[in-house]
Amino acid sequence: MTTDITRITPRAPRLPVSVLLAGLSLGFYIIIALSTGETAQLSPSGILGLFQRMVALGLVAIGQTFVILVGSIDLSVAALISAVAVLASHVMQGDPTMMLPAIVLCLGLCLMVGLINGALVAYGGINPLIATLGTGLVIQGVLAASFGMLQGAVAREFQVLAYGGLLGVPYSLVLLAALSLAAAFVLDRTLFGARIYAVGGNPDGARLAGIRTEQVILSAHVVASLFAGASGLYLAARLQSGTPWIGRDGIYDLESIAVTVIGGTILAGGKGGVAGTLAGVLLFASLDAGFNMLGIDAFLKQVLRGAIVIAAVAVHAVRTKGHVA
Amino acid sequence: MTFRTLMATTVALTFASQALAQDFNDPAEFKKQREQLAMTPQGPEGQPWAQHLGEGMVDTVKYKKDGQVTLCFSNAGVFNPWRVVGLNNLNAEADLHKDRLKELIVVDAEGKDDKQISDIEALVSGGKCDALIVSPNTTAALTPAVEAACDKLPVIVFDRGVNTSCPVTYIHPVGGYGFGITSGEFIAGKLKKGDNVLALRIMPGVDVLETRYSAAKNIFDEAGINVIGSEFTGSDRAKTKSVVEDYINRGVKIDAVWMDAGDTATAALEAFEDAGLPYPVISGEDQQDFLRKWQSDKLTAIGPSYPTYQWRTAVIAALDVLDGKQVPGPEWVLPQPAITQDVLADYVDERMPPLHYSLCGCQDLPGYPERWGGKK
Amino acid sequence: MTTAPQASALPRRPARIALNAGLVIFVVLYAAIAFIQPNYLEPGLFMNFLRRAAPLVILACGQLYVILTGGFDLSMGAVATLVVLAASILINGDPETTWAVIGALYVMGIAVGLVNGLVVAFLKVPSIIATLGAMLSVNGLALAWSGGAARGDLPENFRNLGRLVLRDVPFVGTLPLAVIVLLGFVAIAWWGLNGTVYGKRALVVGDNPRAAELAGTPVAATRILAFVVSAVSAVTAGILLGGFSGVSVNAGEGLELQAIAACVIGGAQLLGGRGSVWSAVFGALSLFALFTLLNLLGLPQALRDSIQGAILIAAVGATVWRGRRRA
Amino acid sequence: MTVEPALAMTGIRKAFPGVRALDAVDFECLPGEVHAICGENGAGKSTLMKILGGSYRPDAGEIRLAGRAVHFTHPRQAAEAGIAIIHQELSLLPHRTVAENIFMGREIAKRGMLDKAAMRDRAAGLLARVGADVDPQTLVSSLSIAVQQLVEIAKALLLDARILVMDEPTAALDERDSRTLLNLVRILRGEGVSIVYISHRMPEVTAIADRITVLKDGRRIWTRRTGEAPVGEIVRAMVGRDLKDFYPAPPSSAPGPVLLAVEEGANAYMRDIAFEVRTGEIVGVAGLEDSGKAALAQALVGDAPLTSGTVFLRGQPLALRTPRQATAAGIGYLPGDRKGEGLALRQSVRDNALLALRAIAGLFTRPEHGRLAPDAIDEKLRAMDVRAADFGQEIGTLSGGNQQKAIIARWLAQESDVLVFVEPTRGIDIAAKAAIYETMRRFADLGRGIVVVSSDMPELIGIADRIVVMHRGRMAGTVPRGAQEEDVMHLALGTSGAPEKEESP
Repeated sequence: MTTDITRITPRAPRLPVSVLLAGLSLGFYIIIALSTGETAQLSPSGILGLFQRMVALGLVAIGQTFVILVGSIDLSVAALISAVAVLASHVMQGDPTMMLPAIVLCLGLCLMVGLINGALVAYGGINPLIATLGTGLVIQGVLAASFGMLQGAVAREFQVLAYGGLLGVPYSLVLLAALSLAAAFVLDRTLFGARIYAVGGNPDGARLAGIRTEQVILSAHVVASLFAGASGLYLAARLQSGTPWIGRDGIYDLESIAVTVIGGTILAGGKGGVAGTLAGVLLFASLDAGFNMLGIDAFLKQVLRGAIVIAAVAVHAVRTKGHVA
Repeated sequence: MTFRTLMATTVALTFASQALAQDFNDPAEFKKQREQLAMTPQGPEGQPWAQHLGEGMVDTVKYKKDGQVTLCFSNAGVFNPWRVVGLNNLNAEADLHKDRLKELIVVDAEGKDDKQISDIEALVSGGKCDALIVSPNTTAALTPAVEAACDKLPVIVFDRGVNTSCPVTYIHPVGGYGFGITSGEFIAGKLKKGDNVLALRIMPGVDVLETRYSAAKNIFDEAGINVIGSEFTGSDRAKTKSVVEDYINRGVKIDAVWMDAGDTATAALEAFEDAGLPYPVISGEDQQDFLRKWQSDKLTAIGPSYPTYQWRTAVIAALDVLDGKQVPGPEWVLPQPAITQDVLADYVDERMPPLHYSLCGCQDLPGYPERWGGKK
Repeated sequence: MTTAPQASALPRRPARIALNAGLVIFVVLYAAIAFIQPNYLEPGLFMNFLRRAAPLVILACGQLYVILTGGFDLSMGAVATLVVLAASILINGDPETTWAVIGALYVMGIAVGLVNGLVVAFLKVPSIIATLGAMLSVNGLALAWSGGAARGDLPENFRNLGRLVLRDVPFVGTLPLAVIVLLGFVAIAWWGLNGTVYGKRALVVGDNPRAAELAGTPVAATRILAFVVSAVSAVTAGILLGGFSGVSVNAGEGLELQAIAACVIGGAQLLGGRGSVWSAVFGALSLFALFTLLNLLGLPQALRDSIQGAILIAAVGATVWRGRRRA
Repeated sequence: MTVEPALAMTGIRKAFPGVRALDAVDFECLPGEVHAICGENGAGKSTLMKILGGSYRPDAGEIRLAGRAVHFTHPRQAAEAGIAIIHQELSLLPHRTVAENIFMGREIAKRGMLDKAAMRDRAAGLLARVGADVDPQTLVSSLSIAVQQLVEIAKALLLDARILVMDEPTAALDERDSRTLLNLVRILRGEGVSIVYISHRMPEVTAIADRITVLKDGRRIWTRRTGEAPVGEIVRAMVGRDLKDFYPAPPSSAPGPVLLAVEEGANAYMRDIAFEVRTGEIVGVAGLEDSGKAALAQALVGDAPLTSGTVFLRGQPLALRTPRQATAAGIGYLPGDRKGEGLALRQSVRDNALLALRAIAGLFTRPEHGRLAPDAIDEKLRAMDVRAADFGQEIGTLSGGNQQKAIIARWLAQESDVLVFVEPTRGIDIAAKAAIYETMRRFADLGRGIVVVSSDMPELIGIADRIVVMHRGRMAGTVPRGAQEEDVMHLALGTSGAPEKEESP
């Protein structure tokens, strides 16, 4: 909303937010580990453990990045994660032959939720906060009501996703890395990515440029839901069986938004990317691990985390010209 | 659109559902716990946290370790008052063993399974721990992490179990059926056939709570007592009170209130007070506020418990294991007493905060009562 | 639109439409309640309904101030929790201290509101993030202070604010003290928006902060004040909640989203520029009537969430649809 | 006619609820022709172009491109058919690069994969063609408005559009940049592109157009060759009457004492500012896009305050750090970007007019009493001749001219002594323009001081008693009433022969 016509902007080359944030997070982690004498946490397995803390939130947050970039938001991811985890464990019932059908069914559910969210936002014109809060509540309710009939556990073989690894690197990290790279590639190098930035940056302009903005918004919502689904599947593998509360207890909705914004993606859309988001996720993981090493009491931890969320966003938001609400 | 959402989701979720529901109504387990309630515990008199039911013991010589040791505790979280009291018990018990204990490392998973798994992995790979105590957030989820930890060091699990026998021992009181049996039988004994009972529960789908309800429900059904409603309160006092008010407003006579946890029992009773009705028969738990109200308003009540002293037992067990002593196992079943009219006066302690759990077994621990938020 | 004079011939009164939307939904829902259980038409039960809805209505009024200026306040539930816990710890059963402590609670609330406002106005952190951070921090603070469980007791005089019911009152029969507090708060909230220039400033700030600023409006102060009012409403609601049912660590859980939903159902527009006190009041009453109705219908608890979600979407969808038809 | 028109629209009708926006309008454009459309706001120009661009569907009528009938349901189809529209409001992505903007919606891609190198190269070529000296990798947010406009045109050229619609392309441009743009239009015409040119600036229209079509109230009045359409005729057709005295008569008396003065003013955008406005005086401020003329306006209203120097109001030093202080001191601002900075579009006409009064009033002032009463403000609105069915209706539904008048009423109500206008008539039709000039004059004659910052040179020359010309952040000189455009341009371009000591501000 800045329109000072004569603005002359001197642009000093700055480190990207993502690099800075990732550096700070790792620095924090290393300093805490050294100062508390927990040097074992700096061993490869300690560091892998740190990264492992990123997987669940990281997957959701990548999807959240897509919707925020396109100028929308998704509050239904937490409920969807629970739904997917429950559905996966229910369909598998420990039977490895049901792995594929379960995955397909889960992703089908995500596809449907994404389409509904996207349709409500893009075609229904409903404020995305309300639309996705609503669908989230619907999913949560149906899930809790039918959970009695939806017990089950994933197949042992499926848990390899969360516990197995290749040359010491967990598959889950490989998955996160691969999906991150894929997401970054999509945003940076593909037509779809370019359209997302266009629609988020200037919806009217994008429409006039011939972009079918509704389709792009819809697709972004589908991507977000699918990533939430990936996170749900990962959690199902890690937790063996899903409960209707894992998404809510993990606060994946608000936390995924927080890390995305911390990573420099602006809520208005059109600016940001996956790298920043992952750096934000790394910050949260480092805080978790660091606070553990420091033995900070759970409640105080929450106080600090709240303050850090604000501070981390303030660092780049404070330069914003104009108004923010 | 939204109607379709709902329908579609329901359909998708129930699709392929062969209704293989997890069974919270296991007659064998019900029977076993009923027997355990009647057993005489073994072990030191007057110290229920050190007692056990049944015979089994496990040998722990291979874990013996001399000198000062470090205990690590992966806590599911402190998201309710029960766990707050319990954590205080655990810390206080650790303080009793300063000569043997170098350090007690506590990490809190904030109620997140995923975080607790990472926490356990980090504790194990950190290499500082001589023994690991785990209070799992959920049973199935923590199983692989606990299994992995068992390979490296002795593990003691309490409260919720894990689906593996690898821990040295699993400490728990009699259990959910026991809780439901105690409270259900008391209410059934006070009511006539055809009387109404309102069941107030915290949330659905949680194993330790579902079993309490199923046990009580069985007993009510047997006794011909109507369960006029089973409502979830989310441990929220305002919601509890509102739910009860709604039932009162419907004009149905409520003869008894059964609760699967007592933390909002006084809120439920207030609804009767505000409506100018006599108190119903009620089953609560061992919280101070409930006990005080029971005492002052002469309620017909019972306080079954899921004792918090098991948090003490975890530390005792861990140190015994590192001493190479035999410990009860593979399950260490603690007695699960209930507070009845006869013993009520022994448990009321005006110094303690309202949601203090009286069966904490903590009166003799260092720092009592301030450590538990009580007044001197 | 190219032809302004003709188009302008259509009268447009968005404020009145908003009022009607909330009121109509409420009347319909309450009628449904009364149909299922006719004694809800008695003054006593209606008063009881109002008493229980009071915290949500008050929160919605506070939230509305922030919504008008274009923001959100996610911290109000945490503030309510803090209030309940702090009251029990500070008063600790001593009725003498009640009023002094209530004063202190308002000071605490105002401090939280100020911090929220300052962070949004000067650090330029979007309010959804700023108040999310505040929510975490305040909740953590409340729990850390109380040790994670209720401590201390609330004396009778504090409890009365949410619990006492005056009997034998002319016309209405019974009159809960909480309803008097509710009416007082709504009156003040109405006065703030309609009896001072603040309301119009808030609307303009929500609509176009830049234009407001260039015309001399103190934009930052308007924003900050909105967060303060919101926090004050949270304190008031917290006091009533504590009074109604006593101390608990989850007294305020989830109330922030309910308050936002209430405003939206009542016709206030998210991101600012549109809405009135009546959107908040009737939106909140509608939402609460919905909860009550679902309770009476005896639906599985869990499905009530679903229906709430569906209604939320439908309410906003209806507004959008109406807007499109007009355009 | 022997040549097949590149574009032929016949019998186009379009109605909105309660409004007949277009009534059987015919329009055509030959290859290599610049065809201007003139008309007041609300005449139907934008609707016609939105139909051409595929944003609206016509109720009746036919569109033929080079003889082939087309039906568009989405802007994309129009674009694919070779129609490019450069909109009045820029549709760029500030956080993306120039290349990414040029290719927005038509990225070069193979199976969904972008070919960034190819896009960079082509972007560079297009930028060179429109005469913009920028790296395709630059972020758009760092470009000036003028360059952004060129990027918009490059976007249009990308399509190899056969029909190019330019809607007020020079609205945000200063004289120099406008000339560059007009040259570009001529080049494109030479390449056989059909150009539909919409502008309120008559000199521009007559200079560039081959033919002119006038629309009024949704109907076509006439289409003529430019040579057969003198400006007076065009204006009469647009307005429906003669507009002889387009600019008000100069004041009869000399200006009074100094009202507002700046001494040694400087900030990041300008320096050495010595500026004054007297009572009864209209001071114009001219300059190129980045000359600091807008910064001067922003400084006068406290939006981008001076970092050094002093401001005096009636001889008293004045703290002027925020717009609020300016409002309180009686300095009113009418920003050039009305929608972005001037109006709260979802509030009523009345609320917008009351904005300043309410902003300055004490917090506990009762609204709807005294000066804040609806009657009081309605009177001011009527005095300004704001046309609305009901002052309670949303201001977003009014025309630009009425919106601008409502903003003037805002400052009238606040009893401001100094009014700072920026681009006061941008996007406002001719009749409303005249009314606004008239108001400015009347205000000045009532003893107020007016500052007008504008890129519209004839406007400044017509209305101002004195024009201050800015160049590179300094005041390059002042020209009196009656000066020629050339005099101003020389100062603005720094070619007036006046010694210039420093290279850059």
